[in-house]
Amino acid sequence: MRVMYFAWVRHKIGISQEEVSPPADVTDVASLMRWLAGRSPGHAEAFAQPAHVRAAVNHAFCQPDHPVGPDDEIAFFPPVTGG
Amino acid sequence: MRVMYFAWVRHKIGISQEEVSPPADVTDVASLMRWLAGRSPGHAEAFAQPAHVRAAVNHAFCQPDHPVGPDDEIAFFPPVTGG
Amino acid sequence: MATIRVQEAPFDQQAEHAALMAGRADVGGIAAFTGICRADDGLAALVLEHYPGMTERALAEIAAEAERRWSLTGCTVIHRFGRIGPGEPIVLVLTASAHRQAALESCAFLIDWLKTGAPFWKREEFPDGTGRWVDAKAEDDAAAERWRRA
Amino acid sequence: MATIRVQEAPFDQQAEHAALMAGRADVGGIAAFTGICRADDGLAALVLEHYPGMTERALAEIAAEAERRWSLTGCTVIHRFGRIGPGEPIVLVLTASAHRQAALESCAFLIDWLKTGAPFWKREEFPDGTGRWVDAKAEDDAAAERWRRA
Repeated sequence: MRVMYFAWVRHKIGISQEEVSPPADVTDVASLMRWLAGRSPGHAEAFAQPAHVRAAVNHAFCQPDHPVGPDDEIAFFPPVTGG
Repeated sequence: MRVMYFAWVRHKIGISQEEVSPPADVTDVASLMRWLAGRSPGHAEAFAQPAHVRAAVNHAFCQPDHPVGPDDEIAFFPPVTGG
Repeated sequence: MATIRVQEAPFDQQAEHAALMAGRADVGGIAAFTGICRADDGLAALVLEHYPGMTERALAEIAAEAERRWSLTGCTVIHRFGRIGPGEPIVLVLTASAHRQAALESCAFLIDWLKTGAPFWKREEFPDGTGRWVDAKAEDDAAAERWRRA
Repeated sequence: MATIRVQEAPFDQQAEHAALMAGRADVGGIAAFTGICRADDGLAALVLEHYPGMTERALAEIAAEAERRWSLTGCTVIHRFGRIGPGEPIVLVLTASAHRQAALESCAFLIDWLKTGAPFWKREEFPDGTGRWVDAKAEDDAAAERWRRA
């Protein structure tokens, strides 16, 4: 699956996107965040406070219990500040 | 005193303004309207339904009981439709 | 201090917008409303009459009230009179503020008040030479009234 | 059908305004909101990041919702990204309708939703080279929320 990072989430992790293949027990956004947090100190810092991170699956905002699969594009970012 | 007419009030009366010297018992907007109504058939038509006519004294909207005097400029017109 | 203009000529919205920005670093948003002459029922033109002297005073009072109620960095009201063809602009309200809510609300306030508090009268003219005075709308009174309660 | 653009370049508000009028006789009012980069705290620039692909989708959904809720003759949303200096415009919302209330309300709705529903992130840059990500505001959530109740 493709994972994308924006704003300070991207800054902390140091890359804007990556292809990952998490284990089978990663089934939703919340478990994907926990698994990603173990990939590097930057990932750990970005996901240290999961409540501060928002997610989108395939270009739609979604909640932590939203399912994720190998063909999905999942993005993580802070609350939006456009307009 | 100077009296001014706008929109269909002006159309019915046929003039846009006139100088008038009403008798002493014309002391407010309502009594001025009644007195003006007697000046011509056009005036009578314009003031036939006083509730449909609005007034301003010296450039400020006012109610029928607003006093009027010889140095005032009084305007009569329909409800406004700008904007 | 608001900019108030009552004029027969068209206005330049872009220039008015730029004037509200000129020399300022504190403008975060500009709300605008442009009222336009619709071609209802095959209308040939609107003819707008106003009460010179009173009009400028009424517009200045309305704009001053907006500046009292909201924190604005600037405010422009331009209302045309005379003959206005379909598709032509009639009125322009611009409000500038550090914050969008003040700009949006004061713009709506001003156009609602203009409809009921400025001495303008519209006459519709049709291609066959006939005409009719536009009646005031109860909904315009209601729109102005909601700001009175605010 | 709304016009949606996500672009780095500045926009031409006058041209967008004219596009909403082109070939139409039923436009009675156009409401506009321009969001502008303030020079807060000696800001050097804002840098706006967005999520290409999702941004266009989110803006189109927001505009379609406005067109469902109000009777509009047209609607334009342009949001810039990249580096934007103080005094430069960031976002433009234009809504056209036969009636002013629909134009004014839908314009306010769109800008309130954009603040909370479009994937943009602002970073402030200062003359000394430092920067900070702008935090989301609780008041923006509240502003968007009031339309949810409507």
